[in-house]
Amino acid sequence: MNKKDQLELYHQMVLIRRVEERGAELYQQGKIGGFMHLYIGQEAVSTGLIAARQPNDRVITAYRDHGVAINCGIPANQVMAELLGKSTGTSHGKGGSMHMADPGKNFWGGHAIVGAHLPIAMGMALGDRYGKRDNVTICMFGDGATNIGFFHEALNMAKVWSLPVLWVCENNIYGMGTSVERASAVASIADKARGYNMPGERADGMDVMKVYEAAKKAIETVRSGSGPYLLELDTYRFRGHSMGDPERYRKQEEVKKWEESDPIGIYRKYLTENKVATDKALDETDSEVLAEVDRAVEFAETSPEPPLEELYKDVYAD
Amino acid sequence: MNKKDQLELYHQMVLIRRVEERGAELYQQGKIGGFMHLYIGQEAVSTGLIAARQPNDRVITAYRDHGVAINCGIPANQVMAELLGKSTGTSHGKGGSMHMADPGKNFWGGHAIVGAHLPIAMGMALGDRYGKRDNVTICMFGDGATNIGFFHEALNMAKVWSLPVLWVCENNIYGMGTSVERASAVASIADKARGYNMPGERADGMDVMKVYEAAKKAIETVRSGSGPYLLELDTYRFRGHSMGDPERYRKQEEVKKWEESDPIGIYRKYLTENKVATDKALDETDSEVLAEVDRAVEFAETSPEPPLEELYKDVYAD
Amino acid sequence: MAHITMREAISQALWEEMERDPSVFILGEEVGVWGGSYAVTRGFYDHFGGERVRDTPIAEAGIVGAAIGAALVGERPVAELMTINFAFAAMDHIVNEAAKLHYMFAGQFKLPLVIRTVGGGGRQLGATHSQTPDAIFAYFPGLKVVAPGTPADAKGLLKSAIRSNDPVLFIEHATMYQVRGDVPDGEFTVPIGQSKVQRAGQDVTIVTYSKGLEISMKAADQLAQEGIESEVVDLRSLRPLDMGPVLESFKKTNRAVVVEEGWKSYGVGSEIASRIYEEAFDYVDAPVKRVAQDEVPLPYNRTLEQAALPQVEDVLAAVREVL
Amino acid sequence: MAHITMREAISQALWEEMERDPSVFILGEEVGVWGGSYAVTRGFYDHFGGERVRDTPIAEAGIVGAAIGAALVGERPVAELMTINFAFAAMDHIVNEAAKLHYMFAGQFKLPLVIRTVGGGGRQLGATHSQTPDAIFAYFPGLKVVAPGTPADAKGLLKSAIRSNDPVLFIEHATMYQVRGDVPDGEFTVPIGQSKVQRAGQDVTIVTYSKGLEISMKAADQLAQEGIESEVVDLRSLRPLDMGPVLESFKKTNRAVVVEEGWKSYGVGSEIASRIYEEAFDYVDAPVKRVAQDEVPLPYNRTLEQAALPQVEDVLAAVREVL
Ligand SMILES: Cc1ncc(C[n+]2csc(CCOP(=O)(O)OP(=O)(O)O)c2C)c(N)n1
Ligand SMILES: Cc1ncc(C[n+]2csc(CCOP(=O)(O)OP(=O)(O)O)c2C)c(N)n1
Ligand SMILES: [Mg+2]
Ligand SMILES: [Mg+2]
Repeated sequence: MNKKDQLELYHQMVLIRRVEERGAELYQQGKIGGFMHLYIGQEAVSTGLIAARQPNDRVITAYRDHGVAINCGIPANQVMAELLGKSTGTSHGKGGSMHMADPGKNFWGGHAIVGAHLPIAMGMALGDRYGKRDNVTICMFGDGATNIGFFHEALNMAKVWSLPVLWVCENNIYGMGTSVERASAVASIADKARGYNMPGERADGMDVMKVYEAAKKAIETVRSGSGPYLLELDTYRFRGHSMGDPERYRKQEEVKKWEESDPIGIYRKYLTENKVATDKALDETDSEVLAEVDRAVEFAETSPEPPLEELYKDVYAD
Repeated sequence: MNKKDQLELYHQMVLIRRVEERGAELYQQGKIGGFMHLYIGQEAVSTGLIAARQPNDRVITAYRDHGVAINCGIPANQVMAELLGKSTGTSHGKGGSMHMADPGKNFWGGHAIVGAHLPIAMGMALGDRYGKRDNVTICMFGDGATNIGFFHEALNMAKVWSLPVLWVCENNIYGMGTSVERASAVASIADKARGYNMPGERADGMDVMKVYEAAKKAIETVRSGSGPYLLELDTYRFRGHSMGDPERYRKQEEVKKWEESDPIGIYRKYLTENKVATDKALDETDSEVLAEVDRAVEFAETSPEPPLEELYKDVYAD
Repeated sequence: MAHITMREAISQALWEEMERDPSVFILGEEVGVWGGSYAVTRGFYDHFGGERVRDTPIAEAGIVGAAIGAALVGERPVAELMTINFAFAAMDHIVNEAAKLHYMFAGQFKLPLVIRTVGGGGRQLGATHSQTPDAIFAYFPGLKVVAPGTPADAKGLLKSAIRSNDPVLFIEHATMYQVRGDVPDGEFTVPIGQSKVQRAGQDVTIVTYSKGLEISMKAADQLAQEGIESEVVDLRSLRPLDMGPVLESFKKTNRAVVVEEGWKSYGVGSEIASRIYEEAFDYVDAPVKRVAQDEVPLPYNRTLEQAALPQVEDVLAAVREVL
Repeated sequence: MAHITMREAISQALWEEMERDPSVFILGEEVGVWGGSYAVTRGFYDHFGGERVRDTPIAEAGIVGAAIGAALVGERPVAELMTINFAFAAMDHIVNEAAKLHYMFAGQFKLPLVIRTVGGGGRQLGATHSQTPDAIFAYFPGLKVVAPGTPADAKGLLKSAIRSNDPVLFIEHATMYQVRGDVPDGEFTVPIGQSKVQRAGQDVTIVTYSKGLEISMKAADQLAQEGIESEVVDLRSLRPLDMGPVLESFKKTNRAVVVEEGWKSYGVGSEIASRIYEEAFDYVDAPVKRVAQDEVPLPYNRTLEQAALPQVEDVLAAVREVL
């Protein structure tokens, strides 16, 4: 990856972090409602993953979708506007935090029913194969989602039909407050690939470059026509499951320990050590991002509420 | 196993065969309605399996349940009466072919929604463990049932909670008309156990003694407290999926080939070769069974229809 | 115009749409090699091949999810759920995904998909396999629910469903595949969301759909012999629900009976009756009667099952009550 | 008698039943260590331990299936489905298994299980997380569906549900956990299947339940200031449905408004209205009005969401219309 692209990844990661930090504040101020699941701590996963896709590759994920939206190229303005429920948001304020999307950027949402988007992702790959399009569908989901039946049906069918899907599990150790070992029969999600006779790989999800490499390999393997592939990325969310999580299920020491491998810190170190950028240059990016986020908040706050007609619009396409 | 018990197994297998042959005739005559799935060809599976259980072990299966009902000790009379929808049937004529049961004999049905009884079996084991009862739940299902989400949720939870369940897959190669290789990502169902980190064994389901041995080992392993266990038994149904199956999906040669390993023929050979019984003795059993089936049909035909009150009975327990 | 069965009419619609539009494909359990468990797609696999007539594993959520995904990327899948009883295993994908994605993302996603399924009792299949829960699917905005009562409507409505850009649940009835009727050859569509008067009359309005139509028409014939002329209105679509022809008829007859095969409480009859009172209150001369299934799980025994299902006699009795 | 919240009342019922009967245990997502996503089981895990307050994987069909199985072998499981929107992922087990096993096997199986879940909109959770589909569950014979509107009823009905030998779907409302009311201490049960007059009046009958009760009581207060006395009848159970108090009230007021949070078509109001006409036709002075949710998937935006949900003003308007 060239320097420019590497710096762009840094920009994206910091942007995700700051957008969500501001989002958290706005939530506390009551300007954002509903459920909001922060991606803070997991930025390297979608950033490295999506950097490895071709523009025609489709991305679909769960409700923890702000980062994915930004990595797919949705402007912070639209993300922030959707969080505030404004008509300028990705979903005109009708979707909210959990339901951002932009098919034009090949980002297919933002889905809030755990695991339900896996069969849909499988179907997207089936449709593309049927329509003779040679793109790959990248489906992201959490560790907890691998225990629901939807996961099983989707992975089995994807393999039986040898569909071009990359299954990406973000293993952040918990499904809400239930740890992987308390919810899953196998400790490593990648091992579940065995039951579907598909490759199952595991990589460090806190190091964006490692994610990128693992994703590149996986995506190209899938594109080559060898069928579906399961990639597990080890990561951790620094914040609660969603806003207002009492966090009784984990110790602060554990959080502290993981915060030492902050994906932004790791990447920044990588960039400076490899002379891709100076601290000064990265500091500049940081402040540019702050300004970008200020503009996004400004944009969102001043954007109009959706008109009442919007309530009755788009129930049906015809 | 002593001679007496071995002969009893022969008796059960022949009884299942003849009960179903007569059932098929009565179906043609319009005396039996709905769906009827014959077990003919698979008799060795439930016969050997259930012979290996303790009386307090629970058995639950799918709609292909006549054989299982008989092996669990339900008299041919009641089975035939249920097929004819009579008040003397196991379910007073309200369940029919697919819904026979007798909790008193630890036979928990007869379930017609593919795979739906797997989570229920898991729950029975959970309940027994919770109630400090040391029995094992034996859950039978077909190869096709392993592709539905229910299978995944049940096996995962059974392992996470280390429940005493023996999962028994009757692999008769087809789910209706769809072969295992066209429906399952893995060729051997036993391999699916890997995704749940549970033992997965495979045995010959046409040889009742082999089934018995495999089942004994499996049931005792489960009883020993080591958690769930998946046992795959290779078998074949000689008849269609249910009455009136056009059978476009398989060649008659394939059926012929399998008929050469008729479980009753194999067992009869075993019994005579090992001097457990003479052909003459077995012929006597055969004719006793014919008489038993005649009595069952007589019983069923002369039994009363359920009264109209039965229609409104048992919607609720209180 | 050919006189064909409901099964032939449905097959014809599928076949013609697949010939017309290459983005249309079928997927479901036993739709291919087997030819469809109700033989609706017999011959399709040989003609269109396995990619367009795709046999699936037994995984209802997977099937509907696959259809949703394929529709999102521009194809026009027609998923078959062997029976509506198995649709419960795909409930989330039908009511939470298919019915909501277009709205929730402000119209960015289109879901041109059809879920063909088969409902109904009367075949001694027992409680889990004999349901007619059409009303509970019609409950969800975002989903279109269609249930034809004649071969012509089956063909015309299925073609419209396949061409629609919205998710459509197309409910056939297990005991009506042999029903015959005149069906226009080739291009012929019936718009979704339009009720239709299937028999004209001025004494009483019978509102019904699907299997209920068969029963109602028989009842109407018998009543005619007694000089009672029933107007039979076939809803055809449960969502969108077209009350126009129902109200028009009711304002003429001032009496109505609603006939459905499903359970009475929280059913179609409840909705129709409520609307009639709301929208034609001044025309009401007698309470609207609901003819429906007894509220018990359907038993296997034929006599009991038939006793629980609505029969022609029940319609006759209801009509006599409202007159 | 203590003045406590709905949340406390529900916790109290669970706690007391678990202390009373060792066969009662809880299972569900986040019911243990987390303390319940709506904090209803906070403190239970420490007191009763992980075997009696069992955290599960995210697998709704597995959870309900587990409860059915445990009930079959004699225990009394109380399964929690985090929200009713996720019940669709367990639909088959709720309506095809739990609701039918007792009947289909002629009473050989008993299913003493409770499925506690949480419904309702108004929290900006978006279309898939804000539904009130109570009516579609009430559609199924064999299942009991309860949805309390006061803390006292919540406690009394939950205790009855846990002691019942039938499967009970117990629906709480996400925005009512803070509602306070007087609740008898200790042993106190409310029979399932009995509607109750929550406010006496003679001018109009407001039939409602759950969240609708809150709205209706507020409306009744305002109407009282204008001298209009509303009688508010709380259904409390949707199946079995007790029309007695509704009809009694209606025969006195001759006017009714049904208030529910769910969608209007094929909803609870349709059933209640139809029954009123069927069973009290001669007492009808005006069409029964249905106040319910606009028929759109609920949007995230607060203003739009509130516009779609039934409000006190809607009840006031409906009452004025029927008077
Ligand atoms: C079918 C379903 N069940 C339960 C929930 C509630 N829920 C939302 S997120 C979540 C945890 C998911 O954990 P995981 O898949 O690991 O994703 P993460 O939140 O860790 O990113 C649960 C239980 C839901 N949304 N859908
Ligand atoms: C959820 C569900 N989907 C579809 C069906 C229809 N169906 C009944 S049996 C069957 C095939 C099952 O095959 P398998 O599990 O291998 O059992 P076998 O019939 O071979 O014994 C199907 C698809 C059903 N009963 N339930
Ligand atoms: Mg997680
Ligand atoms: Mg099979």
